[in-house]
Amino acid sequence: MKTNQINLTFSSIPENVGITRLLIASVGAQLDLPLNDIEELKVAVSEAVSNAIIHGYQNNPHHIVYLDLDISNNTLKIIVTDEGCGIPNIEQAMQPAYSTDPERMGLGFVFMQSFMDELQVESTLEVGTTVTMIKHLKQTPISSH
Amino acid sequence: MKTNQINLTFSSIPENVGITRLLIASVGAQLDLPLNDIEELKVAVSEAVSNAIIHGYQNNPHHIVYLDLDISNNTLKIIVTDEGCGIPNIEQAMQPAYSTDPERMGLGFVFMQSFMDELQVESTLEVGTTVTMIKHLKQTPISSH
Amino acid sequence: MKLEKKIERLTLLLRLDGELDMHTASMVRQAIDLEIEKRGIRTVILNLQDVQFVDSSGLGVIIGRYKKLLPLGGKLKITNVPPHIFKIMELSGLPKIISFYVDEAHAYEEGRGA
Amino acid sequence: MKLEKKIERLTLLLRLDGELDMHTASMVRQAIDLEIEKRGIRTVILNLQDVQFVDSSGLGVIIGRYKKLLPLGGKLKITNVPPHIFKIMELSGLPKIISFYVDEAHAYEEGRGA
Ligand SMILES: Nc1ncnc2c1ncn2[C@@H]1O[C@H](COP(=O)(O)OP(=O)(O)O)[C@@H](O)[C@H]1O
Ligand SMILES: Nc1ncnc2c1ncn2[C@@H]1O[C@H](COP(=O)(O)OP(=O)(O)O)[C@@H](O)[C@H]1O
Repeated sequence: MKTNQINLTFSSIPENVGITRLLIASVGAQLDLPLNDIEELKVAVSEAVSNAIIHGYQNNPHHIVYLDLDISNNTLKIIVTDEGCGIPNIEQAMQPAYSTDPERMGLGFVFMQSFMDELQVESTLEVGTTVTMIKHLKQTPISSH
Repeated sequence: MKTNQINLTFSSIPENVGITRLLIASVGAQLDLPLNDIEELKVAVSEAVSNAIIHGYQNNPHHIVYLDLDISNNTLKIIVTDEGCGIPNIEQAMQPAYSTDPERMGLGFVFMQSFMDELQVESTLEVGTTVTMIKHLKQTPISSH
Repeated sequence: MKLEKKIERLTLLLRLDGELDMHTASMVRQAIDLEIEKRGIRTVILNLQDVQFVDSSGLGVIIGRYKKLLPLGGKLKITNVPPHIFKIMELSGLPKIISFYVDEAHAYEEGRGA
Repeated sequence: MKLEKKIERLTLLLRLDGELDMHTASMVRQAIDLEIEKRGIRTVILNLQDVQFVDSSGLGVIIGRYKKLLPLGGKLKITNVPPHIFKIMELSGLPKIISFYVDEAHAYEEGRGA
């Protein structure tokens, strides 16, 4: 399998969330993933990036979000980083239906967990949050296209 | 007009050229540009990125290409950078039909020039090349969507 | 995201076209809340036929409208859900509390005769 | 990029579907050159109806095949070009040297009766 590395950094505006989905969808297509897997990757990325903007940066559009995609050793690694407020209690934050925003559902981490093979969250108050998601890719025979 | 900043860095593999077009197309859509303008932006970006991979890195897939998009003051600025071999004679390189590769047409810079409002090339041998392209955006009334 | 609105007495029909995420969810929320508050709309029918994507922000705006209508004696109905959108809705438990209909006609029908 | 090939005597018809850039151009080059060298193909008809994008790398592979066929007494023909693709071809001067046809039938026709 080919290795590939793609890093996107972007202003923390809601309009850019759609761009991150486009990016992961075309990487998924490069990897010849089934459509259903691509849909799931789009949701996982959308959740992590939305959290960075909504929670990490409290909807302030003047910050930067980082999306790193790394394909190597039959693994797709997706890392979403913000330099925002951080999460005081990660375990609590990851509970289904837990949200600090009464208008939200608390399902972001649930979806990331369901759609990815591995999920890891690191966070430091006032420094920021890094969400690492891994999808194991099936070993594929080298194809000519 | 909203300001937005998007930076993409990616492995110098041919598969990634399509991703840069997707990115500029969705930025063009964000800016409500006409379809024809979006098509032209796609060509300009495709040329600059292909040059970085083909000429700058001589098709070596183990390097990194940088694409920076900057929207502010009614201007879309596109910067493509490689840390490759550099261009010995920029003026000559930009001549229509000039190419150092007999299989190629020497039209990359012609297309960038035709489709963008400004084109600037900076290059240092053994250090790399930076192509800066600018498109002036029409002043638009603030829209609600 | 494109929105197509139809109002008939106290029923708002909204056809959504596009991706329902944190960006577009706020457009949809504003559009519905305006009709509830200004026109006294009590039944909202959401046709999701042309929705290509939904995430938890999108589901949140749907549940939120449901919760807003409930104390007003109102109702939220969903029609024409594409299969891959329904899948993520199921994960969220949404189909347990909100009524789904195959098409707009069936959504209008129910409750009208009662 | 999807390629659909049809071979009839010394004519290769190739229907391209996708984006013709530096990545896919090399696939197209290989596909055509193989037929020229292995099967002695002398007329290549490219149907571009489903090509959504072309840049100078894509144009390069077309001109390259034209130049390869010329000394062999062969011919390259292009059919069904979408308008926005034709626009960039015009900028490159390609229509001055390569023959365009509205559809495959017309491309087959010309030269056959002659
Ligand atoms: N990047 C982040 N920065 C700060 N807090 C976060 C971040 N991501 C998640 N959180 C916290 O974790 C909680 C749960 O997140 P999630 O499961 O995605 O649900 P929701 O986004 O609906 O609140 C959020 O309500 C928020 O308090
Ligand atoms: N990023 C780059 N690094 C090194 N050389 C470059 C770069 N971009 C362009 N060049 C040089 O400029 C020439 C002309 O470029 P261009 O007009 O795009 O035509 P083409 O790509 O068809 O050769 C190339 O043949 C190459 O020698």
